[in-house]
Amino acid sequence: MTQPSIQQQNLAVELRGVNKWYGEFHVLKNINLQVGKGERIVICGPSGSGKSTMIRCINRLEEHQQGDIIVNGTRLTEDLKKIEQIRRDVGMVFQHFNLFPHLTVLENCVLAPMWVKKVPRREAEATAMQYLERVRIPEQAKKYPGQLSGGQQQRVAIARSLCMNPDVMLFDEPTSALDPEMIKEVLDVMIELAREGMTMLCVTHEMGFAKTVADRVIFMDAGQIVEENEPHEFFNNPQHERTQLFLSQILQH
Amino acid sequence: MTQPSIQQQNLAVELRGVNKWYGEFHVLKNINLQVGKGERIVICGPSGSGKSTMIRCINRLEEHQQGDIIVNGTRLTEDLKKIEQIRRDVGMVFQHFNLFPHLTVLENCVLAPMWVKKVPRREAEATAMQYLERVRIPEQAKKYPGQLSGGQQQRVAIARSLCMNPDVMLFDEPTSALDPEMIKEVLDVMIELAREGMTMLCVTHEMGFAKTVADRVIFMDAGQIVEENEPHEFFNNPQHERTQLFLSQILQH
Amino acid sequence: MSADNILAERLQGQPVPREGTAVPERAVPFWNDPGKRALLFQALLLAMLGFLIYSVVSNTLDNLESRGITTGFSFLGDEAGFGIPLSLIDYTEADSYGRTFVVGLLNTVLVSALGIVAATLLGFLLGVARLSDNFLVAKLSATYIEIFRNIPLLLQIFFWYFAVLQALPSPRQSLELFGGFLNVRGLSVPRPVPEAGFGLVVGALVLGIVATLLLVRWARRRQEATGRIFPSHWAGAGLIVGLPLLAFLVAGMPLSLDRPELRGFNFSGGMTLLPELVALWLALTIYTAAFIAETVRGGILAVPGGQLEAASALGLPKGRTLRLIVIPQAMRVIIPPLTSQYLNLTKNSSLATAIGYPDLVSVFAGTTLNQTGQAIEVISMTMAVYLTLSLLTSLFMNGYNKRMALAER
Amino acid sequence: MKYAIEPALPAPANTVGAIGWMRQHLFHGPLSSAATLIIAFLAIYLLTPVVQWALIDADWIGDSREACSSGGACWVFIGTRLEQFLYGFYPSAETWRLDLAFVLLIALIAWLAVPRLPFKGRVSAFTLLFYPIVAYYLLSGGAFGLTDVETHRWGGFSLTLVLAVVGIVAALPFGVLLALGRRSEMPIVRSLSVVYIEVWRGVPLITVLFMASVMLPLFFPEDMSFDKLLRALIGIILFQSAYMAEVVRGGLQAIPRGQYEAADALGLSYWKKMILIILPQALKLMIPGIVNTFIALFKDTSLVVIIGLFDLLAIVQAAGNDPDWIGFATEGYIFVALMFWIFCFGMSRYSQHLERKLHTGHGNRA
Amino acid sequence: EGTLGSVKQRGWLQCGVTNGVPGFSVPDAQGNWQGLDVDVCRAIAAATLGDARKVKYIPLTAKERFTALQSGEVDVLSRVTTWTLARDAQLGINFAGVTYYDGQGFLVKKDLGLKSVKELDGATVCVQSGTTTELNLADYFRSNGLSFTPVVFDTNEQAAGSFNSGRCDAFTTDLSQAYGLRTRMSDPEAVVALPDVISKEPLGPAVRQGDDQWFNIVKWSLFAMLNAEELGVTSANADEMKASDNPNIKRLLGVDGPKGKGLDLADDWSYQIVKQVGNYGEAFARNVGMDSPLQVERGINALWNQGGFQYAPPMR
Ligand SMILES: Nc1ncnc2c1ncn2[C@@H]1O[C@H](COP(=O)(O)OP(=O)(O)OP(=O)(O)O)[C@@H](O)[C@H]1O
Ligand SMILES: Nc1ncnc2c1ncn2[C@@H]1O[C@H](COP(=O)(O)OP(=O)(O)OP(=O)(O)O)[C@@H](O)[C@H]1O
Ligand SMILES: [Mg+2]
Ligand SMILES: [Mg+2]
Repeated sequence: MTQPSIQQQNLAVELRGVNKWYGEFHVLKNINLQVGKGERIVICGPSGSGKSTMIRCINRLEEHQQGDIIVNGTRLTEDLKKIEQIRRDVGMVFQHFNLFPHLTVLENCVLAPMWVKKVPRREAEATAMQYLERVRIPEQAKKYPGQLSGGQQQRVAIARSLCMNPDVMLFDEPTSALDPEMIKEVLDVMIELAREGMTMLCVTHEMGFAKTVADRVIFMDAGQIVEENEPHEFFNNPQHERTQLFLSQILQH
Repeated sequence: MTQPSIQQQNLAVELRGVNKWYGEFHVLKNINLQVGKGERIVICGPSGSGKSTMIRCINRLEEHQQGDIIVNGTRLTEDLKKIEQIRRDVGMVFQHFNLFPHLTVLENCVLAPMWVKKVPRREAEATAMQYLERVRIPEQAKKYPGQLSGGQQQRVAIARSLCMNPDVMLFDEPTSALDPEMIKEVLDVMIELAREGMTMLCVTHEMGFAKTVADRVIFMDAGQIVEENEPHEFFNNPQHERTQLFLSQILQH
Repeated sequence: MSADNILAERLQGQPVPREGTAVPERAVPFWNDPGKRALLFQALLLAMLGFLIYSVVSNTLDNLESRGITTGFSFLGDEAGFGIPLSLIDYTEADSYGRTFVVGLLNTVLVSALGIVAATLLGFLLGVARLSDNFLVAKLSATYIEIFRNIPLLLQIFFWYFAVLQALPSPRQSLELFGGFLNVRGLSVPRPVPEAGFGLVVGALVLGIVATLLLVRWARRRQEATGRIFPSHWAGAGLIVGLPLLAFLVAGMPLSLDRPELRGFNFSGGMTLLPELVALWLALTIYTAAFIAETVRGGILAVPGGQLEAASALGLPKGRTLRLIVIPQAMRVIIPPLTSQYLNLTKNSSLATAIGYPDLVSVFAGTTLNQTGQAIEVISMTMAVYLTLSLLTSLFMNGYNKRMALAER
Repeated sequence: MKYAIEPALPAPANTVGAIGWMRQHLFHGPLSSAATLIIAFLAIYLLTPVVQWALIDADWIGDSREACSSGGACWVFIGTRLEQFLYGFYPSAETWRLDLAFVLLIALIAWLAVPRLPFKGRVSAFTLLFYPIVAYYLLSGGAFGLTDVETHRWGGFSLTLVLAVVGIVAALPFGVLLALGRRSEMPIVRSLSVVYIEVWRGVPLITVLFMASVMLPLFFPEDMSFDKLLRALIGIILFQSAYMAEVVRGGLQAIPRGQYEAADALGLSYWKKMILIILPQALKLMIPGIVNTFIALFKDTSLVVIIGLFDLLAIVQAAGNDPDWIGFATEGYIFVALMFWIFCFGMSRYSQHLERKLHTGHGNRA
Repeated sequence: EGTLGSVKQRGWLQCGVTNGVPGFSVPDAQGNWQGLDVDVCRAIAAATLGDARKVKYIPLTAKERFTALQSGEVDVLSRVTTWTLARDAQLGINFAGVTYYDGQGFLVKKDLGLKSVKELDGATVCVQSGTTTELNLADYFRSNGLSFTPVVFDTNEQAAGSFNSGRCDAFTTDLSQAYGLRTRMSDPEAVVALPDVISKEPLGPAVRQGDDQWFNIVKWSLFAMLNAEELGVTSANADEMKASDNPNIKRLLGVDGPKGKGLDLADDWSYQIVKQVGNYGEAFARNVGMDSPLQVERGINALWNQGGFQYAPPMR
């Protein structure tokens, strides 16, 4: 297994011996992962393998019980201040978008900057419009999420995260709730983001995306990282039986 | 149109000039159909064409207003005794399974034999277990329907019908509410049933199934039988424009 | 790492660590630690609550003290000195306040029980009627429901009592019906008085019930064994009614009727149904039945149409479909809201005080409270009764729901 | 090859149209036919005398009982007392204040109920925060040059409305806190909320009113005294907040978990998350529930007659005791019933309409 | 300080009255309160604030009245309340005198032809709950070996109304109220009062225990009205009478004598009572007596020197 050598001070996210249980169920088993600044990581694996759980631990939507998670040099502890700090630095995009339906697209985007970062509204709106343009839907700013298609909603969700100017972006199966024709719109935006050098951890089964932008692909099973490799190697020359099996299933369709 | 010649006395189901209206809406228009004992008929057609309505008339879940429906030589009339008789002879499997959620799988299967046919429980249970084995879920007998997957539920529904020892089985889109991997389980059971010589009328869009087992395929549109043919001819050489159009759509995916 | 290794490792999930997180390198300030913050907040809350309770209690004690009001429950032993028109146990003016509590409580139970039975019957009837195919039946039921549940219960009680029942004739001009007398003082009917030999009838009734239970069991066993179905309800009904009737005749009809007679001002003898009770009962029944009807309708509608179709397709006749498929499923949905309707009815029976039916609130929280001035004790006891009732009900409901929950994946 | 779509034939005559409808809805089998006939007969038999009494033979015009001589209903009684029924003993020169407060309330609610109108947030904030203050000064006066009208002069339908509206509006914030408490992860907060809610929901309103009227004064220092109406309102609010809490809880539960998580992921704190994200959405879902509790409370306000406040029911009943008008209690009760019914039925229809709308429209394209 | 202090500070008197008992306290169609009990409130206001109109009337049900007084919601309870030992001793209140000597009586329908309460054996009796009436009723029937069925109502109107509709054979309450309620019956002529009076019901204003100054004020406001009647001073002649030579009248009108000092009131406090409210006789006649629809005879409520019980200590 090749471990890209990254200098300690350049790490965006580091997981050291992370273990997590749901009740008695051991869901994350001794996870070690280092993500350098500007790295793009794709995480894949069968359903229930703990992919979501892992990335949700990174911005503390889930609590882990053992091990250390260090984001931008800050270690995640009980400390609310630190958690807030980390959540400000880490953006997250969900499978089901989770836009706020009672707010317009623009309001969705300026909410966190205004209330968390205390940016004046005018400034927050300017930033928001800038990001909405980047995801190519500035004309939808005044609409409500319910009036947009799934692909548009997911792009708004990405813009909303970007408005907080995060250092790291987490994506949890951002395209899996979308119809095929919408997947492309979202992937295009993500690829662009990747090209601009954003640090990204992305749970996805879109292998095309992985091949195009990922620096590393991580394969998880039963709560462990089974294999970790750069994409070309990963797809063409998987090391583990389990990976081979998984890839054979996934590449079928 | 080729009409296979079937001897009168060997007919399992016969519809003669059946007409039905929902209020002002003419939903079945002069339907004539003869199904011989042991014949397997697949019915297809666009949504709203009256397929469900037609097979639901056969066991009097719907009332028709004109024409005759004759099942096993008994003509359907208002007579409750005759309706009960026919319902005993005709089993039906629904799109949404319609299992009784408050009863276990086994209880679902023995209910009708015990209360309609007055079979002793032990005997009814023995028969039920036999059919549950045939649909390959004997181990689920003590569970409740809610604890089973869709495919398992549909197989229970088939077993439940079989427990009444019907002469004819009606299927109304039995697989259309199932996930792809479950469809196969159910179709396998149905194919086996067909092989054993059960008379079947099946509304389905599973063309693979039609090709494998059907003796005849019937195509309906706007409340009429448009075309009726043996499967090979039907798929490779549809006669009517409407049928061609329909097949072109259906075979696309 | 080989694939086998991974597999082996995967099979053994480790146990949950006992002590949780490793010791943090720097202590988190407590106001930033959600756990400690929660503790602090709750401690503050408790302190505030404690202070509130303390100040209420001390104010109350001060107030009572300065007004010279005695506290404690000793007043329950004092003589009440007022009459109560309806009592299920012996009661005279010379009995204690404690006994007025029991009398009131029993009267509450009486009107609630009567109301629950009648409202259930009427409510089920209306609920089913609202789903009838017959347009008039359905609309009649809908009209009933919409009218009666949108008018305050108190108004309905007043209406029945002051506008309807008080318009009845005086005792001298009583309407006579079926050996009973209806007048503004209520309905007086003959009271059956058992004579020697009546025990036989009671015995026959018990026998009939026991025999029915056995019969039902036997019928079930026989059906399971041979498949033959025995009409055990009809037979059971026959046994329960027939046996006592037979015994009654055989024993030479050992029952006399104590007929009400107009003597002095009122009817004496017989049984009299107080108009206050009737008005309250009517109003509670009519009002609650409207709500029960909606509950029942909801329960029946909650059984998907597919269930009926499946039963029909299996050849089950209508009656059996109802008994084996519809009722068991509908009841699961109906019973929880139904119990809360029962609870509401019981609580609503406290409106008795408005028309002088001697229920708990009227007798105990009304007259007794006034005569003794022991507001705190009396109101607390009254509230405790209703509270206990509702706790028991929700306990029952939780148990029921747990038992009845449909198994799901 | 083309196939011909057969023309749709008209349905057999006896299955459609008026005859078909009657066959299906009135005479579907012998049992149904019998029911139809019996009900039709009873309706005619019972309704005729009622209509005769209430409408045809009724007296409508006049100003004393002499006008009621025809043997039908005496609506003159209602007519001459209408002002009292609506305003209680409120000085007649000042009743415009009640009208104004009421019209203002209706206007605000209408604004909120009509989907098209803008500024929903600001209008609802005004309704919940400032309207009560405006209404308070309008009703009780004592400032801005309005004469002081003591609460014991309030009565009739306006008092009914005051009790119900204040009861609901004031109970809402408590209900929200209690509901949040009940869903809290802090065990003490949770159990206190549960106890509070279950206790109030377990006792009849009447004992709560008794408590408010006879026990409440004992709980406060001797020199503190409350107006009787205020005490009744305190009782109603304590009671109602428990019911409100359950409505709010239902609304909160209907908000998908993703909304909480998205708010967390953006770094919003608990209260910001609740106030900016969760409650605005939940409130919308709660409206039918709030309307339903409002209906229940609206009906229940009639109980204040038992502690001696003159709401609509009480004042009509008292008027029926007037020697000039003895014997017209039935008309009075019918009038009260009609007033309550119109309001309750209207509101319940509205809440059903909302429920349907939420049911179908939730999460869809607006 | 004390009740007087708070009344003065507030600028009005809070007086607990009934929800409406004709002749004693009843709001007219404009919501203005009238009645004998109301006049007591007005007298106290005239004495303490110099203006009989400065009263806020708080209508109370029988149930609420004592708590309302105890909790300070009202300064004085002037609400047809019977003076009993238990109330004086256990409820933390003091009665300040008797405004009306009442007794509990019975109303029955004339056509029954009854002559005495003793003939009511087995009768149904309508009564208001939570009053001494209810207890007296039970006591009286029990001690006379009679049986009866009580039907208990929240208010006297309901009890009277139910009696009127025939729910009961008899209606019992204090006679003063019985007369008032009788006027509201569908046929007042068909209803008679039985001659028996089964209890003593001295009705009077009550105050909280422990404020002796206030107790005195209420007591002497009432006495001032009685003394005025005894001395022939009325609201009409009060000003002329100031010039009277009678030392008693001089003291009554505050020209001479102890004046208001001991009570911490203005010197003309009793003059104000007489001037603005009138003397006891005037109040009686206006509210319950011959000038009113109730037409109650003075009877035992006449002054002591005219064969009644009303007697006030001298003002000196
Ligand atoms: N709140 C929870 N309580 C208990 N078990 C949980 C909980 N959330 C998830 N799990 C379990 O933890 C395991 C890992 O879940 P996770 O959602 O991380 O999987 P995943 O790899 O993201 O799968 P998918 O591809 O289906 O999203 C699963 O077995 C799941 O059942
Ligand atoms: N109860 C009913 N009342 C009125 N119209 C009905 C009723 N049930 C079905 N229809 C109409 O009758 C037509 C035929 O319905 P049917 O369910 O038989 O179609 P189908 O061929 O089974 O369609 P699908 O493939 O969608 O199941 C449709 O247009 C439908 O809208
Ligand atoms: Mg996942
Ligand atoms: Mg269909």
